[in-house]
Amino acid sequence: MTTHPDPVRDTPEAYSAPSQPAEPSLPQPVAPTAPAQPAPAVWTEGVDTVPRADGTPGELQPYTELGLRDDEYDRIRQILGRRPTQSELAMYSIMWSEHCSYKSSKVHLRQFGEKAPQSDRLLAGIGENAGVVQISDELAVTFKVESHNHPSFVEPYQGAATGVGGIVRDILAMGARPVAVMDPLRFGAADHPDTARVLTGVVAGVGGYGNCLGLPNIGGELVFDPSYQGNPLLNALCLGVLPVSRLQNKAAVGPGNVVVLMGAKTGRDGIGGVSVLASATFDEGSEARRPAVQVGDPFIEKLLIEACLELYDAQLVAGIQDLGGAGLTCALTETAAAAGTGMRVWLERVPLREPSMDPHEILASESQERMLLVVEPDKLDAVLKTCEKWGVLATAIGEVTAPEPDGRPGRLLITWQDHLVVDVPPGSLVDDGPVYARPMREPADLILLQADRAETLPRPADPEALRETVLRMIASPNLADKTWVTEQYDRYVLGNTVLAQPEDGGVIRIDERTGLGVALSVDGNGRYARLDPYNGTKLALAEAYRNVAVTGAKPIAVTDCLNFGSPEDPGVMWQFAEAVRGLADGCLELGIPVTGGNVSFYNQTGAAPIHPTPVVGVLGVLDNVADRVPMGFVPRAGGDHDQLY
Amino acid sequence: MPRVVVDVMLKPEILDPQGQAVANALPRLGVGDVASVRIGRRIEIEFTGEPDLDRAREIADKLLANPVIEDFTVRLVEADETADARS
Amino acid sequence: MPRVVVDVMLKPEILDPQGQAVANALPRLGVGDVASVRIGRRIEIEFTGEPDLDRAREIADKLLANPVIEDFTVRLVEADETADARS
Amino acid sequence: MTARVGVVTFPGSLDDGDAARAVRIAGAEPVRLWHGDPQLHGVDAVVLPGGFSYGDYLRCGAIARFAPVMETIVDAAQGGLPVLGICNGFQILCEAHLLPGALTRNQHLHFRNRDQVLRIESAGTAWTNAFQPGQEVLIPVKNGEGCYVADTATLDQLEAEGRVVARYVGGNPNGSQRDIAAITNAAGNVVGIMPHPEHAVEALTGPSLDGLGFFTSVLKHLVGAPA
Ligand SMILES: Nc1ncnc2c1ncn2[C@@H]1O[C@H](COP(=O)(O)OP(=O)(O)O)[C@@H](O)[C@H]1O
Repeated sequence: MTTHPDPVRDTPEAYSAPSQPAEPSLPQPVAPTAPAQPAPAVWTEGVDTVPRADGTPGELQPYTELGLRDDEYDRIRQILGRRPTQSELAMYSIMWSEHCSYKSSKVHLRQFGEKAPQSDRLLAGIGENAGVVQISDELAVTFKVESHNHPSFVEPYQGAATGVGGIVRDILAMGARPVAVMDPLRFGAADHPDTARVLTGVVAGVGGYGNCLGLPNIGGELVFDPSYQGNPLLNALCLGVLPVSRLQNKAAVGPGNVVVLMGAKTGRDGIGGVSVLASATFDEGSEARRPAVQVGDPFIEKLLIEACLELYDAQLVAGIQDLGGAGLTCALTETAAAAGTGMRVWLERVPLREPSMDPHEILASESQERMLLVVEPDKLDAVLKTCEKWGVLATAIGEVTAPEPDGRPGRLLITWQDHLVVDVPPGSLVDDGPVYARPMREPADLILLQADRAETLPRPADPEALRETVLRMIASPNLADKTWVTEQYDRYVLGNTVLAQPEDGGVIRIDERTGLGVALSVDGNGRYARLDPYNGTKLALAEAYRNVAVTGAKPIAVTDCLNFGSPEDPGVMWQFAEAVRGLADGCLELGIPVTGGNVSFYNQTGAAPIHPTPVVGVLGVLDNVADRVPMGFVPRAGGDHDQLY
Repeated sequence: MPRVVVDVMLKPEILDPQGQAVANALPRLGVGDVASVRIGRRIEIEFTGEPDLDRAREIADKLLANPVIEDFTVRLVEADETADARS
Repeated sequence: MPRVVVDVMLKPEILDPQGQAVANALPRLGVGDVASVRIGRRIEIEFTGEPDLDRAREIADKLLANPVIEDFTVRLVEADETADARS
Repeated sequence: MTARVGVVTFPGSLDDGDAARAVRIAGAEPVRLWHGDPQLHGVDAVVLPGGFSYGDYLRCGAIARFAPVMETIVDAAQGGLPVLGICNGFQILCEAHLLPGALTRNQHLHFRNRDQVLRIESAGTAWTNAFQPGQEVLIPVKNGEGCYVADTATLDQLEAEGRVVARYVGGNPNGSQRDIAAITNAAGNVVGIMPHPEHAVEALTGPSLDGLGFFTSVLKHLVGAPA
């Protein structure tokens, strides 16, 4: 469906690695306090419309500040045959950001598909909101791990909370009821003052949101390492369950169908967040970016879940997509592009929290707890009624339109109070973003690091030294009891948690009748990956696989969250490429597919990247959870214990 | 003894789920004429000696308010406003 | 437009762990002259028409405060005190 | 006739399904009640489940108290209908003044989930008659605002009238006054409990089966009660 030549640059020399936009020279369009104005003053007089863009081809646009390169901007002009409007520019900058377009990672991630073993269980795979795996004739599960690293550093509680909220909506969008969460975490040194701020905030946020949604937390990781000091990692995994027949699709099918926005009102949350927070490194400028933080409302999300599930069961939904990092922009373009249809949207119909918002702000807003539905016109009333029952706002904001007569995909037309502000081919934002084969080079210090082998470390030679070593290990925060964290999470809610902390893998009962259930584990080892990203990633996979297998489950699917530094650093890019290769090879060897995941780049402080941290989640099936194998030996009543010597 | 009161409110553009939930509940109490409800924190600080506004401002900035999402005001209040005048 | 502000504080005899936690953290910030910290809620109500103190008192009594553990005060505040005067 | 036990779902209720399951395992028929429907549909008893009704914003249970179903429940409870409030349900019962006192923020300020030993202090209520007085049971706690407070006179009265139903043993998880985990009204038909008996009804998913006693108690109570 690509309507434009693939802009992949094969030769590294073909481009100079772009530097991330330095400190913007123009006022940054990210602070809600100073409403976003990524435009010269003339625009403030009114809305920048398509006709106006046609008539003012030479107008200066702040695309650099929005993270777009010269050639990317040129491509937008070429696609549109004119300069983009302010709204269109915002949309392209978001959709073509690293976070949304996977422009640096795409060429590598292809291996997951190419090397994936055949699986007839896979109902939805990479490219969907989350992979869906069939586990019985009637039932399927879906799971995915995602990052919310940068927001969790800026505002730990809300960053973590909305991280959980976001992954839960991905799972919900597949037609599943979310049934469990996990949270792999990385922090700086345990005794660093800022760790006290970030750790407590993140844990409270994960708990605050997950507990309030009623999702048991069945595992995670807690690792301290100075490499994460200025860039902690909050990865969140969600597991969902669905009847196979309830699988949902994001495609905005059926011209004439109604486009419904459901959930919270739209405010100035996180405007610019996606292009700035998720893709930029932290430096002195991060202070100014702070207001881009979103605030979550788990209560609304809980209602959203119940309302959506009721809509699915009543077969009222033709297509559905969650609103995530890129808000309406992403949801509108992805749903239309997936169906090849067009869309007509009346933007002033979007319920606003702040009436003064401009069209491009509405399109870029990252307000949480929203979903986009595509609904057949005669089902609209029933949809609105269900939403009302659950106290969830739902508003018809647009209509699906037909593809072009010649069979080409339709266009996305957005008006704002009768002014045409967007007229784009939706696929150009979703599928035709830039793709880079970035230069890669093994980090220069790797040889030295690898030469410094464990064998050269002094070994405890006498009981005293041994004692010393044991004490040091026991005192390590990375080996210490995790109860302080896990006690803040509800593990019992929903009544199906068979294994959770401190077990190696979590086990959830899926079907009360048959005992069918799944086991899950997430693991990663940044230090190992730093020394050898290829094998370090395989190790993470192997650990998660083992942790699932020892519960008695058969591992069947993989999800991953790849946390790395800047892709513009050839050393980081090499680590990334090696990690992907390792995971793809490992999955091939073990015979299980990667079903989905997430890439998080720009995890670094200044020029110093975090340890490459691929986090791997493995899911396994237990035909009967009663047969699960717990970590400890369970004493039998009557004292007739099995003994092991 | 006068005290220092620090009022911490979410910045106007930040979502206030608490206030929202209360506003939504009001019609059930038969209240229909409320346009908006915002909920924040009120912190009363008593000093051992003279109340110290600057000190209070510093505490508010560092500890009581989260500058990422909240604004605050600091003011002196006579003891009776805070304690006795409650209905 | 003036708003109604409802201040809700725990009754003096009820333990306030949050205030306690803040008070305990102060010495670490180098603040030694604070005798006590109490943390309550500040609720700003905007009416569609004229601000209605009686109505606000009723809402406070029924919903905003729990009389078992909390006291409240209700007062009118000019818009600029609540919004702009924040430091 | 199997007893019919209503389980209320408020927006934000989370443990409603678990409470219904516990009712079923105990041998009764769970009947789901909706917050917006004032009818009780002829149920013999009601469980107000755990969760975050209305997001638990403002104060836990403060908004749920005004749900249409609560008005009916308050009347019925005053007329003797057995009502069990678990966690958020306990908070709602206090806010609705069916039980004295209030539940406040945990003293340590964290949400805490752990398996907790309780001592049943009163086996005379509609929800605890299957236990022996003094019996210790293991049941999960999980709450952020589970610290029970009341003025001294109320606490003394609760003690004197035997209305402290359960106490925390081996560590108080939230700072509750006098280690109180559960209380009852004067008639013994309304019980509020902070820990979650509905999470201790299956060997596979709970730390014990001790929670079942609360649900079998009400069945015993209903059989014994005059029709
Ligand atoms: N952030 C977290 N959230 C939830 N559970 C966690 C978290 N961190 C650790 N855990 C859980 O605590 C237990 C112990 O963790 P850990 O010591 O890392 O296990 P192991 O060393 O066996 O891999 C495991 O069950 C793990 O899932």
